[in-house]
Order: sequence, then structure tokens, then C-alpha cells
Amino acid sequence: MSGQTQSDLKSWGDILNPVEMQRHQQVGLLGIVALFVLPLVIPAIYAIYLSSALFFATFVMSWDFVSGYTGEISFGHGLFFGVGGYTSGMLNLHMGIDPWIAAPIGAVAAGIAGLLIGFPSLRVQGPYFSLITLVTPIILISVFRFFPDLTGGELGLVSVGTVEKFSAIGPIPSPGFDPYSGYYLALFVFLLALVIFVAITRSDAGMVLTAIRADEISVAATGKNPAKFKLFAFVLSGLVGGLAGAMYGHSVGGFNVSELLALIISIEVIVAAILGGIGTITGAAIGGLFFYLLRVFMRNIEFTIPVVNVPVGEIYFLLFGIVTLGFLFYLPEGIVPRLVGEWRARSEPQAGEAVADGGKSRGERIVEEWTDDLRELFGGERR
Amino acid sequence: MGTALAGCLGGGNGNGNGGGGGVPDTITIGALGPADSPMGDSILKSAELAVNEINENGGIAGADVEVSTKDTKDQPGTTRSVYQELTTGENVDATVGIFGSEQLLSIMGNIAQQSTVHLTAGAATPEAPALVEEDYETNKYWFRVGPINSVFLGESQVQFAADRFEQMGWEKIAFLAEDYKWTEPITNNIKSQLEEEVGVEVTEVRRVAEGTEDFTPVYDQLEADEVDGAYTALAHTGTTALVQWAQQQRPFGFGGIHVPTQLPSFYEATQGAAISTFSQTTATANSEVTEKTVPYANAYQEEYDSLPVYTGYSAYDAVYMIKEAIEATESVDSDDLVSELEGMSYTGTGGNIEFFGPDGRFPHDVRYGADYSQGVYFQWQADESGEGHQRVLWPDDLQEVDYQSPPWA
Amino acid sequence: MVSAITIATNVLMLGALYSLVAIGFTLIFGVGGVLNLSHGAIITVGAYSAYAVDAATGSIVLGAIAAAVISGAFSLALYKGLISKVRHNPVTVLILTLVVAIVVEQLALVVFGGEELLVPQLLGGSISVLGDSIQANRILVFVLSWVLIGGLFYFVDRTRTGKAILATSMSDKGAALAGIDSEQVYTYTWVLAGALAGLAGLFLASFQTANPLMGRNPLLLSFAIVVLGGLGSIRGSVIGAYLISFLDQMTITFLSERLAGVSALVVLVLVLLVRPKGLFGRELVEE
Amino acid sequence: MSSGAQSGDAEPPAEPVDDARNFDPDDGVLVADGLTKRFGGLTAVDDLSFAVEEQEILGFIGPNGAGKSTTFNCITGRYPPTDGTVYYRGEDVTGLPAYEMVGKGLARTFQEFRPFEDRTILANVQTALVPDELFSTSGLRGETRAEAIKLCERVGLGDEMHRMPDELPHAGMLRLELARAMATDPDMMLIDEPFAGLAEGEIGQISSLLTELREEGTTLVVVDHNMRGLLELIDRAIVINFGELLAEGTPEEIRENPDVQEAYLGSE
Repeated sequence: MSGQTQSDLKSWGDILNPVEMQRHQQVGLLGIVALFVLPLVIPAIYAIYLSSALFFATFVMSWDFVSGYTGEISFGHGLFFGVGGYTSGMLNLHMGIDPWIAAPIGAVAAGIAGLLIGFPSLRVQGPYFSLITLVTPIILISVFRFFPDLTGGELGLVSVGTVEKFSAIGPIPSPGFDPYSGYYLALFVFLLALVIFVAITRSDAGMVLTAIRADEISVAATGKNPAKFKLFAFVLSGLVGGLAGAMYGHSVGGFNVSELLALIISIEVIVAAILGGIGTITGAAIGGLFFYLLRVFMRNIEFTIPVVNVPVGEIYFLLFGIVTLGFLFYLPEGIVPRLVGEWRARSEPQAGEAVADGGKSRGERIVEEWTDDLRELFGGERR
Repeated sequence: MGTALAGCLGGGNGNGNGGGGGVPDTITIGALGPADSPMGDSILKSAELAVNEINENGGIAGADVEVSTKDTKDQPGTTRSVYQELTTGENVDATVGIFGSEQLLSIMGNIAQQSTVHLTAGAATPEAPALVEEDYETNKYWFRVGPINSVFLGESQVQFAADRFEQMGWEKIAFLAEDYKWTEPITNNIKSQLEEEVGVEVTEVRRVAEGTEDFTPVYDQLEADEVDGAYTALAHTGTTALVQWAQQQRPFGFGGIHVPTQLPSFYEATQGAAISTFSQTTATANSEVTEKTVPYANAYQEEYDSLPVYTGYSAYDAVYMIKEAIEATESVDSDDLVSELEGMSYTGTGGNIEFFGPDGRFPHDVRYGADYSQGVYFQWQADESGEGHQRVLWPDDLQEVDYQSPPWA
Repeated sequence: MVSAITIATNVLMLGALYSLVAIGFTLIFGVGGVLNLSHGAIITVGAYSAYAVDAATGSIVLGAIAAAVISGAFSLALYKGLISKVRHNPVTVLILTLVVAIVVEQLALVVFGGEELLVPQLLGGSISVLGDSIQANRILVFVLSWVLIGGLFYFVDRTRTGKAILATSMSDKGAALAGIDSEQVYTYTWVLAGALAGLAGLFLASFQTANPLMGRNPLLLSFAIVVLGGLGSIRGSVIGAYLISFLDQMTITFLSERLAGVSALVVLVLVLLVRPKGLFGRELVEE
Repeated sequence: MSSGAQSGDAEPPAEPVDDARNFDPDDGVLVADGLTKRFGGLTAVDDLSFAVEEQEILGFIGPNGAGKSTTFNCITGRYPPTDGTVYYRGEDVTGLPAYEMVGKGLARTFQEFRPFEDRTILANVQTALVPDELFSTSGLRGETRAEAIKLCERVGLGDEMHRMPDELPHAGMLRLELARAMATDPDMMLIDEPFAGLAEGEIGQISSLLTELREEGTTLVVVDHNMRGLLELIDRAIVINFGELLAEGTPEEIRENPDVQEAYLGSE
């Protein structure tokens, strides 16, 4: 919540007026403008990287919308990307349906998957629900394995046949192959998701979703049906995630378990959301972009690590995992909330929200605990 | 690795690939393969080896050659990304390599889009030439140097059976194929072909599910059927199948196409479990498939202290074929190179390499046969000191030894 | 037709093996409320430790000791260095342990390569049972697993530390009342669970092969086993392990090999949905 | 600690309670008829019947563990009763989920206080004001915010609305519970243990707020385990013990009732 207290009603004009916005919102808008003009100045390969990054960021937002807001942590969000992507891909491959039509159908299928995953969340909470989400995509992969002629099993649709890429629309070249058109398609999907999710989370529903995370019984006691809001979050998350999965497959990506459904994808999505800041949507968007580009960057580092004599590019995924672990451990609240928090603290120090633990950051507390442990280990007393 | 792991995120929109004739000052060749696996490692190293040799001998048409190697991580998504880095980002003049049919198929569209010549060195799917046949103009930039495609692999297995099963004492066999796309052309007709053309009894053609970890029930079945051998088409699940066969000392032979056992280091890695297993492969280090085979294997061993895998032979040949084509046309223009490669007959390390023409049976695929590439069958046999060696069983002109049954059978 | 003897041996042996993995998983959950998703990675650690030590010394017995010791130490380091700092937040624990698992897999991939590695059998040869031959190694694995399970039962029933672990796994408050240092109990539990999983990794590799991802399936099966047997219950885990290994073998034999492991996951989801407290165990939804 | 311990001679005893009595759906705004709740073998509420009149303040009294909160939870839909019927404005509402009860105009507070810990007092009230609709944007434009500020001021949290719930004193938490319940615009409020742990002055403030609400037309049921402060506020009281109805009557009648005295003395 912001610090202002005037109670007059704001007009829509005020809300959407960039000059009236807070600093971080203005920076965000500038960022979006930058995304629009970027292709004019970057080489094609960057456009390709960025398209994939935008799709990935969309995945991350779709996760954040349901897990970051309602607190029902999904460990298998790849299910939605996979259902969306594979539905669309298989419709095209086996029935010849045009990708432009198949992709929205894929999104609907993923929305239905969202509904089905949402139901258990009404009954089973916390880690147990997470377990269900964790194994659901794995079950789906096994089902795929059972019908290799349709799905290509572990290897993806590519082993069954060629799925069409998006064809050109009028004078615009095919976003399936032209890096810049592909980029704008990705940007479109990204912004669509961003606008939908930001609008809903900043509207009253967002308040209810986070309230569910805090205390579901209280939500019911204030007259709202938590189940309805939860299922809604799952369905919308599925729709958007599925759409992104399908759009990704028909443009810069492909329809493979390793790109859409694999456990690692679901984990990366969570990690990216945590890095960016859970329960913010914008944090998820930035975390997704950052995370993806960081990985590309690390893959291309030429430096060879001394002593072990291994190039970074070859073991980037290992290093990346270690870096991630560090981030998770020392910056668990995420990058964006941290930045926004410091921004606010600097610009309006008097409004400093009370810090429960005496102003220490989580990192500081953890280091302190470690030193305590060390001291104990060498026979000293804990403070 | 990565002598010229060309600039991070580098490149620009410089000289297009398709544009004009002439040879630039520097020619860049991209090599792709999964660095973690011996198959990919061998591709990347062989491409480097070939490029180093070429540079020592004056380059290509006077131009310096650079190689940019990329790790595909054995995943379609990464393969696509790194292929785009090579072509869109670094503007390489041609690419070689790729291991795994799925990886190849995932970039067929991009190869067409980039119009950059690609010479495959490690994927056997017949769908790639099918795409060339379907839409020649779009897909003509694709060629395969090796291995022979899986239809030919099946034919080769029938031929080997006809030539050797009698001597091996294999009268009753079971065919064991992993349930992957690449084995489909093999298993489709193998039973009838083996029964009609070779006259062996085939108890079953079993497709083993991907991810199978326990072959005990399978072998129980084979043992109950009293087969003489398990004739295989295995790659991904090959090691587990082989190790369990050896550990359980099953009383039948084991071999056919078995990708892991092709690795020169496999005998040692499995502590001898590979004994008596046999497999088709492009060439072995000491088989004189052509006069270039052994010198290449020796050079590779000298440089990298290990022996090349089958994909290495093809990647090495592929780089040289690109050199020949550029020198013949004095151009790096992709269309020029395509026409040149179509007519080329090149004696490489893996045989006499020629491609099918646009109207051939498998357009732009490597031709199979005694006069072209046909590969060899070898068996792991131990010498007196207990060290394992890959000894050639087939074809006749290269045969080193006769087949031996497993020591426990 | 595959013989009933083969199926029975597989069920008996795999059930014992899964028990080893699941018991550790369930103990860690029981005493600390931690769902340790890196438990599968410890299997990998065990298998590769055994491989490396066997390759260096030529002795699989030393390899087995290494599997237990290195895995136990790894598990201890994981708990002391990471998990104990975030234990109060179950979701952070889930994510951290998953990332640790991935780091371990990648490390194995980088150090040992992606190839399947052969870990020698503990015992060669085979034994004939009712006309079917069974590998001696499988029988040994079965026996050793049961020796370990039996030892564990003795440990929690008879020794002070063991009783403390059991008391803590039943109830934190109960343990505190009995004057048990819970931090110490957590530490013991992690070491114990790590060592058991490491040995299970060696056993598994000795009749299959070792590869970087080999811990994933056992981890997933453990979920199913533990949820079926009730989280935190040792006896329940053994029963659950046998139910799951029976179900899995039946599925593989009579339905399709492609469904290996799936039946367990479907059971997991169904049990969580229909009877969240498991078939034998205590209530899941306690705080 | 019974407040009716000093007398017991002149006043007539409260009318005897007939356990078998039956209520019609229209006997009050809220009618519980034969309400029973069992947890496993334990009967927490046993065949309890009562009616709440329009616009009264009813005290719902009983010693600790008498089944007050359970009765409450059964009525407000947190869990369904094992047996019996609940009528609200003549309509059978037995077992309706909590949010539907709120929708019908029946709000409640929680004895154990269940604020949304992650947001400010103001945001807590704002959240309560949000309608049960997926697409609603009144919050974005500040309407609910303005309304929430008014509610905070009304319950006496005007100075503290930007603080977090865990910074509030006990009385403040109670005010927050009240504000949140009031935010749902109820016809009837069930208030669980409002006076527990409050100082004298605070009891007075809360009492006058409740009286005010009643005067605006809200029916109130106030639960408390002791009668301190309560008897001045309420019009009528129901006393339960061991899940059964013990007595019913005006504050004076309750004060004098020997059963009530005994129940309280016995329980202490």
C-alpha cells in the first residue's frame, strides 16, 4: 500500500497517467517502451534470445498469478505450458489445423487443465498440494510415452513429424522464422499476460487472492467464496500459460518435453519468480527475463575456470544452479521487491514500514546464525 | 575445446550467407554436438582437428578457417538456440555435426530458413531426406555424411545376418529394439526379412520402452525361448541392457546395432561386460575402410589422447567435403555449394561418400553399399592380457576375426 | 510368460530397496516436518561414491562403505549448511532441496559424464530357485536391505537416540517434554537417512547402472510410498514400499513397461485426494 | 467468578427450560432448532434450540468449553452441524458455507482474531469490503479505500490504520475484527468474546459501539464466557453448559438463576 492518505476518488485518467505514477511504475513503463523499440537496434540473434525470454517470463507470470497470490505453490506449472503447447501442436500435426487457430484451442485446453488442478487445491493444502502438482506433469509424460505415435514420447512432437510454424500475416513475415516478427509476437503475448495479470491483481480480486494466502477462513468470513477465486486463478493461469506454450512452440520454440513439460522447466519458473519477487507479477516478469538472459549469458562465457580447466560455457548449468541456490538463500524476497523497497525507503523514509526483526535483512540474520553455529562448533556459547 | 568459441552473443548482420560468389578472408564452420556425450565430443573434436589440419595446409582456397563449436546439451531446445547462435549470430558459412534424430529434426526448419549448408554426422532418421524430397527448394541445404540412415541400417542388419549368422550358430533369435523413432524403419520388416532371406527363426521383435531400467523380465523370456542371440537396435537404453545381460550371464549372444558399445572406451568403462558384444559402426580405429581411416584415428588419438567415435569420422569427412566444395566453386554461396556437393564423390575416412541426387531414393542422404559407405561390424574380443579390442567381423575384405560366443555361453 | 518367481523376487527385493529410501525420507519428514526433495540426489551421491572408490581401489566393499559415509556426510552438510536455516518455511525448503538435487545431478554429469556407469555387483553368480535362476547379487541386496531395516527397528526400539528420534517424529512437544535435544535428533536423522539412501543408491546401481538422474524415480516412488504408509511412519513405509513395488511389477508385467512408475504416482495423487492421512499413518494436516 | 452470587431470595427464578421445545422458522431472525454437533465420540453441542429476536442484543453465555464457539461455527457455516436446523429470516440455512451466510447478512468475528497478517489495518478492512466478484475495480479507484477509512475511524482505529495487525494491542485487534465484520454490511453480527482481556474503559467503548450498531438496526449476538460487562449491554441472555441450554431470560433472571450460579461456581 502506498503512503498517501487522501481519500478522494481517483479517476481512471489519474490511475493511467504516467506522470502521476510512482517512480517504479514509471520505470516499468519506460521498460515496456524500450521493449518496443529494441528490435530496431539489436541484431537478429538478440531478438531470438529475447523472444524466448519473453515467453519464459510469461510462463513465470502465469505461475506467480496462482502460486504467488493464493499461496498454493505449484511445482508442476509445466503442465499448463505442455498441455497448451502439445494440444496446439498435435492439432496441427495430426489434423492440419492452422497454428493461428490451434494455439487458442491449446490455451483453452490448458485452462481446463487449470480447473482440474485447481480442484485438489480446495481439499489439500501446502506441501501436499505441491506434491500433487509435482507429479501431475510426470504422469502426463508417462501418458505421452504410452502414445508415442501421437506425442513422440519423451522426445517430443519433432519425432513424429513437422509441426507448422505460424505463417505470415499479410505483409508481416512469418513470426515462426523471422526473428523480428517472432519477437513482436512474443512481446504481444508477454504484454497481454502482463496487462491481464496486473489488472486483476491490482483490482479487488488481487486483494482477495492474497487474502486467501493469508487466511482462507477469514476470507470466507468476509463473505467471499475462496474456492471460486482459487479456481479462477488456476483457470486463468492455465489459459495464459497454455497460450504462451502454444505460441512459443509455433514460433521460436518447439513441442518437446524438455522445453515445455520437464520438471526442470517448472523449477526454473519458480526460481525465476522468487528471484524477481513472488506475488508481484511485475517481479515475475522481470525475474523471468533476467533469469533466461542470465542463462544464455552464462552459456556463452568463454572464460575457462582455472585449476579444474573447464570452460564456463560447458558447465554453465551447474554454475547456474549454484548461483540460483545463493540467490534463493540470501535474497529470498526477490530482486524487484528489494529494489522497490529500498527506493521507497530512500524517497519516503518516514513512511518506513515497521520491520519486525529490528531492521536486519534476512541475509544478515542468516549470516549471524551461521557465525553462531561456528562459534558453537568451536566450543563457544551462542549469543 | 572451443578454440574459437566465437564471441559471446557476438556477431552482427554482416555478410549474408546466400550472397554472391567469392571466398572471404575467413571461413567459419559451426560444429554442433552434445559435449557431455562421447558422440558429441567426438564431433566437436573431429571438426576442430580437420580445421587445424586444413589451416596448416594453407586453408581453404587461401582463406583461414575457423571453427565455432556449440554444445547442444542433447536437447532439441538448446540445439535450436545454439544453431541460431551459429547462423544468425555468427554467420557461419556451413555447419556440421548434430547427434540425435530429434535434435536434427528440431532444426530442419531453421536450416531451411537460414539457407546455410548443413552436413549431418550423427543422426540416422530417414525423415530428413523425406523433407528434402517433399520440398527440395526449401530443404536442399541439408546433407548427411553419416551414419547410413536407419532404413539402410535395417538392410545392413539383414545382410550381416545372411553373411554371418550361420558361422555364428545363430539359428533362433529375438530382435530387441528400443522404442524410439529411429528404430521403426528397422523393426517394420525385420522379422519377415530375417526369416525369408536368412532363414533364421525370430521368436519375437520386442520394442523396449524408453527409460526401461530392468531387463530381467525380457531376458527371462528370451532364455525361456532358448534363443541363440539377441539381435539389437539399441542406443539410449543400450548400456543398461548390455550390463544386465553380462551380469546375469545370459546364455545367448548379444549384438547388432548397439551404439554405446561402439565407443572405443566402452570395454574398459564396463569392466569387460562388453565382451563378445558386436555392433555395426562407421569404422573402427584400425580398420582400413579407406586409406584415410587409420591416419585420422591416429591423428585424433595424438591430439586428444583417445579414439574417435563413429560420429567423429563423419564430422571429420564433412569438414573436408565443405573444403572441397568451396575450392571447387570458389564461393561460399550456399546454392553453389549445394550443387557442388550433390555431384561430389569424396573418399573419406568412413568410405566413398556420395549423396543421392534430388530425385534419388533418399535425396541428399549418403549412399549405402559396398561401393559407397557401408560401415563395418566388429566384436569386442579380449587379448591374452585381458584387454578388449574391437575386431572387425564384416565385411569380408576387412574381416579380422571370427565371431566368438560369450565366455559363459 | 515371465515366471512368477521372477516377479516375486523383484517385488521382494525392490520393496526392501524402496523401503530403505522411503524410511529416510519419512524420518526426515517426521522429525523435522521437512519434505526433502534432494533425497533422491543422495541416491546418486551414494552410487557415484561407490563407483569412484571401487574404480580407485578395486574393492566394492570399500565402495559400499564410501557410499554410506559420503552420503551421510553430504546429508549432514545439507542439513547443517542449508536446511536448518530455513526449516520453518516448508515451501522454501521444497524449492531449495529441489535446486540442490539439480545441482547434484549436474555435478555428476560434469564430473562423470552422462554415460551409464557400471558399478560392480556385490556378489556374482546366480542361484537356482524352483527351477528359475536368480542372481546372487539380488538376493544379497534383499538380505542386506532387510538387515538394515531390522537394525533400524532395533535402533528406534532399543537405543536412547533411536527412541528420541521416534519420539520426535511422533510429536515435537512430546520430545521436548521428555527432555530430548531436538536439534541433535534432527542431525542424527539426516545422517541416518543420508547413509541409508546412499547404500540404496549403491544397491540400485549394482544391478542396473549409475547415471546422474538415477535418483529421480526412487524419489517419486518414495512420495507415493510415504503418503501411502503415512508420513512419518517407519512401519508404514515398509508396508507402503511393498505395496508400491508389487503394484509397479504388476503394471509392468501385465499392462506395459511404458507405465513403469506411473501407477505409484497415480496412487499418490488418489491417496492425497481421498484419504490425506494415508492408509496407515497419522494425520497429514497437522501443523 | 459469577456476578450473580450475592442474591437469590425475592426474585422469581427464570422460567424452567424445556429441552424438547420446538421452534418455528419464523420465531426470530435467527432460529436454531435441535442443533447438535459431535466430533467423533464427543458431543460439543447437544440438541440446542433458541431464537434471536430482531434488533436485540442477545448474550450467549456459558463457561469455557460449554460449546459456545462450536454453536457459532455451526451457525456461521464454518462446519455443518451433525443434526438440527438453522433458520435465518425464515429460511433454512443449515450447513451453508460461511461466505453465503455473510451474503445473507450474517457476519461474525473471531475470538482468536484472524486478521490478514500480511497487510495493514486499513487494507484488512478494505479486503473485507471487496464484493464476492471476480471482476471488480472499485478498489483501484479508491472507493473502498475511502469507505474503509470511515470504518476504521468508527471503530476507533483512525490513528492506527496504517499499522500492521501484529502491532495492535488486544483491544485494537478486537476493533479490527469488528470493523471487518461491519464491512460486510450485516443485518446481524455474531461477536465472539469481545470483552476478554479488555480494561474497564475499553469495555465501555466497545459496549457503546455495539449499542450504536443496534440502534442502527443490527441484531447482535454477543458470546462471552463470563458476565462481567455483558449484563449491562444485553437485552436477554441464553446460558449453555455442556452443549445444552441451561437458562434463558433477562440479565436479572440469569443473575439470579441457581443453575447458572452452580455451573459457574462448579466450573471455576
